[in-house]
Amino acid sequence: MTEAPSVPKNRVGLAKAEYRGGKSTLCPGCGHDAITSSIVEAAFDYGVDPQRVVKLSGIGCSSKTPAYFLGRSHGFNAVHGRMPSVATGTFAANRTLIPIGVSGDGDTASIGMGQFVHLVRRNVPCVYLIENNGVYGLTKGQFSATADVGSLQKGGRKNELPPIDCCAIAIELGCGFVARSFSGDPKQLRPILKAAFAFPGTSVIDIVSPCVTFNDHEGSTKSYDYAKEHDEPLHQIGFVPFWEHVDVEIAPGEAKDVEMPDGSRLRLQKIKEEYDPSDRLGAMRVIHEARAEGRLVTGLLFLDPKKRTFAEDADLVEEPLSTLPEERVRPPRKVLEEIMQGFRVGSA
Amino acid sequence: MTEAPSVPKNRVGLAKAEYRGGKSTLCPGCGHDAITSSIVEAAFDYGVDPQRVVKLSGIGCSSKTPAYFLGRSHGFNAVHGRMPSVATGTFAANRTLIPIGVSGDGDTASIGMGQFVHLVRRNVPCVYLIENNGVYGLTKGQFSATADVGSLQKGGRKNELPPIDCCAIAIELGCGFVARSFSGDPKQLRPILKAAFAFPGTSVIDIVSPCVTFNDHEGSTKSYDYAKEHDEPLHQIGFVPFWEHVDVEIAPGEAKDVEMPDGSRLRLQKIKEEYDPSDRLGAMRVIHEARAEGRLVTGLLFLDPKKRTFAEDADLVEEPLSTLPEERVRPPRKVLEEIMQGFRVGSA
Amino acid sequence: MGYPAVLASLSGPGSSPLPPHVKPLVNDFSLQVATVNGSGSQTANSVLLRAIFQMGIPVSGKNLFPSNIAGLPTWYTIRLSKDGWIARKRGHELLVAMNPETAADDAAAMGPGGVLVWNDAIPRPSVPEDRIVYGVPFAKIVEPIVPDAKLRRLVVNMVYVGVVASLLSIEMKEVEAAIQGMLGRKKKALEMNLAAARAGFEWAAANLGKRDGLRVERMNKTAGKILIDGNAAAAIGSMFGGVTVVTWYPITPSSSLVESLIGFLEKYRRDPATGKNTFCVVQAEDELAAVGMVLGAGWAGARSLTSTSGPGISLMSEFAGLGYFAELPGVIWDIQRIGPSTGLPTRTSQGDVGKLATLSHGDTRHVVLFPSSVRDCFEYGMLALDLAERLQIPVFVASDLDLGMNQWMSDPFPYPEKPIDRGKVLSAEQLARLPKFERYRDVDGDGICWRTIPGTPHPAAAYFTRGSGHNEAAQYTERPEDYVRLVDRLAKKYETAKTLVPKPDVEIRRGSEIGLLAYGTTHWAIVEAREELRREGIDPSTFLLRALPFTPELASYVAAHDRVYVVEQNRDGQMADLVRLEVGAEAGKIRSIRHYDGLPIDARSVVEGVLAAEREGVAVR
Amino acid sequence: MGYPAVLASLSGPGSSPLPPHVKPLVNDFSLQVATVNGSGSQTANSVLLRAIFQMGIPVSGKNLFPSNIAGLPTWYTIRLSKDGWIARKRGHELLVAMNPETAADDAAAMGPGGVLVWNDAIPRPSVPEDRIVYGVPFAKIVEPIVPDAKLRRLVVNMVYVGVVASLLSIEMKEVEAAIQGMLGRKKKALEMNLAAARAGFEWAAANLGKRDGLRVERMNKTAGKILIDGNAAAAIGSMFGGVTVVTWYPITPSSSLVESLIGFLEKYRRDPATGKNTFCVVQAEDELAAVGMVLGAGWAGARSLTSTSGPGISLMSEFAGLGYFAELPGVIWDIQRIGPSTGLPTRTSQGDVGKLATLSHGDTRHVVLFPSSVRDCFEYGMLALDLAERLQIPVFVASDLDLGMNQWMSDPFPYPEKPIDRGKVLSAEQLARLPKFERYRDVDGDGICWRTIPGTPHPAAAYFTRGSGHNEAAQYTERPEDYVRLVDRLAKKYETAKTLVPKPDVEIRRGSEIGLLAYGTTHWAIVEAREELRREGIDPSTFLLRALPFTPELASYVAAHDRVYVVEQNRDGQMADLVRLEVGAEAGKIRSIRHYDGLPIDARSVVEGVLAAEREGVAVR
Ligand SMILES: Cc1ncc(C[n+]2csc(CCOP(=O)(O)OP(=O)(O)O)c2C)c(N)n1
Ligand SMILES: Cc1ncc(C[n+]2csc(CCOP(=O)(O)OP(=O)(O)O)c2C)c(N)n1
Ligand code: SF4
Ligand code: SF4
Ligand SMILES: [Mg+2]
Ligand SMILES: [Mg+2]
Repeated sequence: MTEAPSVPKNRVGLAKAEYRGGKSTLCPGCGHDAITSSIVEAAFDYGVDPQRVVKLSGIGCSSKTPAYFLGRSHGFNAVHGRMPSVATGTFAANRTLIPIGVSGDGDTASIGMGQFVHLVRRNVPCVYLIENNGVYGLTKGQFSATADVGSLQKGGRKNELPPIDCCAIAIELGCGFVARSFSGDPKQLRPILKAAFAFPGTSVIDIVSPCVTFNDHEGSTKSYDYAKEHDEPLHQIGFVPFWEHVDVEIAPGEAKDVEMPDGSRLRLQKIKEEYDPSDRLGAMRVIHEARAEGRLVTGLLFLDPKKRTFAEDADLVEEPLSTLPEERVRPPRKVLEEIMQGFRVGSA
Repeated sequence: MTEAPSVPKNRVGLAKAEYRGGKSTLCPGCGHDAITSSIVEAAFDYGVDPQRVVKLSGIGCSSKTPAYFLGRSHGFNAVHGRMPSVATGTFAANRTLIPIGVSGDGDTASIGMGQFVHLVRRNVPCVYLIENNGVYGLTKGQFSATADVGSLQKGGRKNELPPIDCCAIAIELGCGFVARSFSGDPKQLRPILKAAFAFPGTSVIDIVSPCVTFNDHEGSTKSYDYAKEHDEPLHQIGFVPFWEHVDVEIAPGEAKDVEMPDGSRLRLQKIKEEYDPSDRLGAMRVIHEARAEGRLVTGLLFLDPKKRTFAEDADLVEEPLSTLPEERVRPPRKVLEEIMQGFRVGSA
Repeated sequence: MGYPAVLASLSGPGSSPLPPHVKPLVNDFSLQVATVNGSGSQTANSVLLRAIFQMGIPVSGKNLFPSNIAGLPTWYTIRLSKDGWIARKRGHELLVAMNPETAADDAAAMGPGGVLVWNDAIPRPSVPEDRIVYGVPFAKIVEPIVPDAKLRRLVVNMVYVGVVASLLSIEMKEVEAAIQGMLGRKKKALEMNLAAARAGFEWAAANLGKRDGLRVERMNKTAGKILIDGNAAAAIGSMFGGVTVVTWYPITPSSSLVESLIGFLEKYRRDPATGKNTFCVVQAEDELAAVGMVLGAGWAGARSLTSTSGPGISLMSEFAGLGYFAELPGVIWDIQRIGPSTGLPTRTSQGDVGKLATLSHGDTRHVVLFPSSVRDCFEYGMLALDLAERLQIPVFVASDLDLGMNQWMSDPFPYPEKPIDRGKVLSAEQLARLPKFERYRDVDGDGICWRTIPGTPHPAAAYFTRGSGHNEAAQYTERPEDYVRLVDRLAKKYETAKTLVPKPDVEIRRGSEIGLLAYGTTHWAIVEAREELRREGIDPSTFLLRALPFTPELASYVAAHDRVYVVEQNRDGQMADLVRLEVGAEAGKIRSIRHYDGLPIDARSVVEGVLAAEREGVAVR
Repeated sequence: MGYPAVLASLSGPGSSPLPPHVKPLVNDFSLQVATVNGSGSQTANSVLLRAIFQMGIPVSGKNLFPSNIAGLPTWYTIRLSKDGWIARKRGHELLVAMNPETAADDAAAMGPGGVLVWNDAIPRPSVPEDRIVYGVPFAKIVEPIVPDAKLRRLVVNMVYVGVVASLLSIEMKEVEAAIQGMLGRKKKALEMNLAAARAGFEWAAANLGKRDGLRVERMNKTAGKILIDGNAAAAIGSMFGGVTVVTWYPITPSSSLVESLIGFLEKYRRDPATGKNTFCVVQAEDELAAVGMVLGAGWAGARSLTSTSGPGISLMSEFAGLGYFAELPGVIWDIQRIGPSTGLPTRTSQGDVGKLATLSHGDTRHVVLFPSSVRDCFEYGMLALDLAERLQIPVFVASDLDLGMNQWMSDPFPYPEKPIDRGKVLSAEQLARLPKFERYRDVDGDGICWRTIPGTPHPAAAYFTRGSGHNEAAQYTERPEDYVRLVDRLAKKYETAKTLVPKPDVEIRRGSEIGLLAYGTTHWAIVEAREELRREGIDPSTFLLRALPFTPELASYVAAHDRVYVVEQNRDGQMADLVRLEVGAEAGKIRSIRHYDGLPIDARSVVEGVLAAEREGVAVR
């Protein structure tokens, strides 16, 4: 196929179509599909190299979505709740890869809680998306562990258990990039995604993503209506990539620029009150208060761009381990002889 | 055996010896043994009925200890990291039981994180003890997920990963009783344990408990020396059981009484600053600051005595399900007929 | 209203004489409805199934659905069999084509004389001349009935019910009764659906000239019977088995077992005096937790169960070994789907049976029950709870998607005559009379020891349970001889289990060289295949295996035949292997017929398998 | 210093003539040291072992330790065998009794002529007259050497090394060389231990009148050889196999594999230019994560491995199925301990082999290697990584505690001659030349497809990996025929594996009716048993099985014998069952000899098992 000459290309020379994936088989209107679109847009805008992306997921409607974006990237639909370990292994094998992990609220907060916690603790570079609809979509609408107290199931049953807030958990664990957004607010979600691409550690993005089939009714706190009504953005977010010069002056107090390690900048424009995303406890307070009052606070909750990453902890060579040539991974003959000598005399 | 007539008995008519268990096979000096003693003392003082206690644990040196206390109670040494699910099932079977769960830092914060989180979320009544030595004792001293950044292993290796703070996680999850203590401070630990016996939901008690064999050296942050030097109690704790009248006046500002649901009172005496254990975010702040400064803050971190418990959520009958007679668990003939009729006409 | 009378008077589409290639088929064919997942065709299909069932004709309904919520193709097949065969039948004689994506393939699967009812809003699938094609303007028919376009999408399905009823002479009063039964409680939906069915019926009667040979005629073979799925049956059995603690983590095709159990428990197991629950259901965070809860509950005296499918079974492996070794009661239903891994989550299989037999590391042997019918599901719902407590072990029940989620005819389930069996539990009173209580002492010589339940008010009741080495007094030990004594006793207990598990159902044909052996849903294919084989001159015996461990009947059966065909639904012949091991030197007699494409096995596959092997065998011998 | 000269001149305790019940035994007996766990006897025992080894005598050392850190009994047994037998031998001829708790039992385990060296600080174990007893005042001997009482507790063990050396005529220069080898880098400890050994030697020479028949005499059977544990050997092999990603979760007896691997990697696999690691070790949060990381890494192109034991294997079940079905390379070492459940965590077993063969739900078949020697551990360390990539599957290596944690003699390992095999990986350049890349297309007809590694800089490189149904182009599918084609190809790949796994080591005795078959560490018991059986008039063939799937040699072997004894270390005869299934109609020939008390199997058990079965068999036939 020859392309129309007018198709715009991004900084790595690709057209937006090259960031698309297969046709979605989700329910029409599913929040997850909107997130898929935002990923396509953000990856195109940021100029992610799809050949370096790996798309990883667990099991669930949400976990199916990696098949629907970035068709030029390797994808891996693992087992339920265990994507974080696969992401860790993948990154260990090749530190030049850019893992995008897609998970659901069931996949992360129920079965996957242990692996999620430990991925965050290790700060494995990974854009970790939780497509949060408060239910298990694929198994037909049971409550997940992020369902709010008092939220009603489609059949009318009420959830009695408190929700697990993956953002709060991530912040508590020292995660360097924690955001919350809403699938229906691409204006907010896309810059957050671009910032996540620019972030070298684990970025956790919890995205309210309504399940139109099982959790979009009155009484649900994860419905489109509820999310729209209760959405309270912390700030307006703009993303200024490192290759674009911006000379616009910022009026003091109006906006704040945060520099990402790659030189890109996140511009946070105040909405009501000033919000400081570098204040861990402040973020916790905002989350707790919002939860108590039933507000959905969205935006960049916490950012520490300088966090030590997994690759540094592991003290890895720069090149991917996956393609090191034999002579770099098999020590020479004399090493074996030295080792054998140790076991001959008992000094090994 | 006839007992010496002078042996003191507690309110349920038992002598302290009846709260003891088998002989410990841990290393002499192990912190876990000191916790065992404190459990014996606290259970005796509080007058726990050993026939209603179930002792549950995972796998590890810590998880062995239920064999060393309360020999008159049923015990269950489960698989590694999965004690919380066993505790949940046990309590579901018999809500009149008093589960004491003993776990290690590896057992809870590494392999057990998922189940721990969900036990707390469900608020399953259970005294949950984490005997925290920062290492896997039983497998010979590897770092666990609670090891502090920069702490040194016996061989000299440095821990690079941030610790998981089980207390902070529990507080974030809405746990109603969260405390931290030190195995070497029975004066503090015992009243905390008694209060936990009086608490009707999940009580999480993280106890620094040095491993003399693998983690008691210089450079370790879980050694006796380190704990003693850095221990900062939030308050002096006294426990006044419900059956004891106390008329002592408290000078205002000096101490604070917190009433437990069973009528017992916890008396918290100020040490340096006033500490309010009902302030969730305040507790978080204290924990974060202490962690940043390398202080070991101990005491009752958070208490919400009125939290809804698992038994209420499950709307259980008062009696143990385990011993309901057949007529209460097998519906009568006419129920089956009614059900069959539904499937005959398709209305079921 | 007079309306039904009008309808009843219509005798279906005006019938013209049948062309030569069209054979008349009465009460002995399959019809398939091909729709799009999420289009709400489930109710319509059930109405069709029930209406035929209510006309006294043996039916079975099989739902073939994708692992998807909306948008992918789905099929529903109803088999009518005057002879009472209820296995899947390959192919179908009538197709209702609502899904453009699959219409061509689905139509191609019909032989000469096949009948295509085609939604004229989709491209007409091309079929050979000798198929009979009826185009139906579904959209036009439903429009006047349902003004709301959104609802129309759902109700349109009921139109094909009416069309098919008209074509096949299914009585409209039965269709209406079925709709009534299903939607009786939802007045608006009821009326709309009744209207849609009638509109379809009328339109067809008025516009389609009957040119095919398929017909439904009233019989008397379903009177008093019920139509039910295995998961609901298992739920009912479990409730009457006195289950008290239920844990689960949702997974297809097992979720509906617990979901219907919750429904029944909430209706029938609330304490009449207080309104409180005499049961506890916990939705666990995963299957590791679900099984941990079940075993914790069983240990503490509950009658406990969980239900899962393949991936969940793998996750339960570690706890399964603990349950075996520490002797903890609990029931685990495995509603099998096809693996490995996630596999095809909505397709049926018997691919876990070999794994369940010895699940977990180390030397383990488990008791596994194989329900083949909804009645079995009901019975084993009770029995599994009894066995778990009697034997003090985790008991597995290996059902499958076909049994669990499809509709099966059955006689109504009888009320249990035997009281609940709680096994060897010592009360405080009994303890008081005993000189000594040792948890793991085999006092009865059957490998099963007495236990106490936590909370028993006696100072000698306590003991310590562990997954590590322990002696009779439940104390920790690493002594080699203690270990051997313990695991040898567990082996003995497994022998005892042979006397407690359900016996096989054996039908011996005297003089036959050949025996068939099946378990679970495969049974229905072999009983039907037996009749077909008889026509081919082979008259095999049949053996319906009901449980592991094997009972002595197996060895006798194999001894009595020259060749035993183990028929099952997995690639590796997992049960054939277990049978081979059981019969030792006679293993050479065992042959394996395997069906593993995710569809329920059909009799034809068995017949072909046997015939091919027999031909080959004759050549070889 | 003159000191060694003095020592060398002492010829051991003044020897008196042997009483009649005392038989002289030279280089052919076992000695056991019974101490308390955590008392630091490990170094002393290793010194004894090495000193004898350095005198040219074939030895093997077996550590029997509790699942405890300090305080419970522990035993160390050294077998000297001039004939080179290295299996465990039942019983011991010399006992060093340091632990009062077990002294009586340990002493009772010795026959007439047995020698008891007894720490006179503990109660004297009573033994029959015909045992030889030497009391040793260890405390008194060590006191002047080590002023610090805390250290004394550790060093006292080296005193018994000296005493035993003196009694048995072990050369002090070899004892000293061994101490030097082990502690050479720790000057203070070295001196103290040397002094303690010498003090023990001198005291014994001066005070014990030699009255027993045990003696060590220099031979020439160990020159150039090494003494090493299997876990270290596996670690070395893995390093030379080019492992790049290692994950683990600590568990006895597997931890030392990864711990020694870390040591080697840090020493030899840091990039010379940058000092950075050409490997990545991750201590996972549990085994579910460990295996997930391994498979993720294998998928992304790493040579990856993890090491675990029973409970970890159970937890890896779900991922094992994913690895099989989605075709992900990765190596999983299972250092087996005895289960079920936690079992006896520090005792050996072969109780997982039957489970590994088909680990996970659904139809799965795995490749499993069975190392029997430290040399195998080294070789399979490399081979397993090659096979995993060549076959694109998880490869299991089933070692055990006995092999993994005990000291075994071996020739030094040869440097690998074959280059690393990365299997069928397409590079960007190759992709550019291909018309089309389809991940799951079997272009070569061997069931193995070509893969690409994430990060490959070519737009056609990407594909989608999933544990659900997929077609050749790696697209999602639920079509029955796609599924069947996929799993049939996987079965074909398993056939291909038969051509790649290591062949068995077979020794046929012409004309013998009997064959022995073993795998892993059991091999050493059967080769020794063969000699004993020969003395009983039975001359069996032997078959050392090396891997699953079975290769054709197995069927030939069974065909060539009337009775094949599968000898193994588990209760249920797990391998015997696998063999039975493999040989089909000949299953009746298979007999099972099982040893499952947690101690390594000994030749005597095999001999007794065979003799008993043969006697019985004769009666039965
Ligand atoms: C081990 C295991 N248990 C259960 C399942 C069944 N299952 C598939 S998806 C899913 C939940 C998905 O929920 P979530 O992660 O919230 O995704 P959503 O479908 O809501 O996007 C479950 C329980 C499974 N595939 N594997
Ligand atoms: C599934 C599984 N993996 C690993 C082990 C090995 N193991 C036994 S105890 C233990 C760690 C114990 O650490 P912790 O909980 O901190 O207890 P401690 O011994 O320090 O008191 C491990 C990894 C096991 N028993 N089961
Ligand atoms: S079921 Fe819910 S989550 Fe799943 S695709 Fe449909 S709308 Fe989305
Ligand atoms: S190893 Fe450590 S944790 Fe274990 S018993 Fe010894 S001191 Fe305690
Ligand atoms: Mg969800
Ligand atoms: Mg620990």
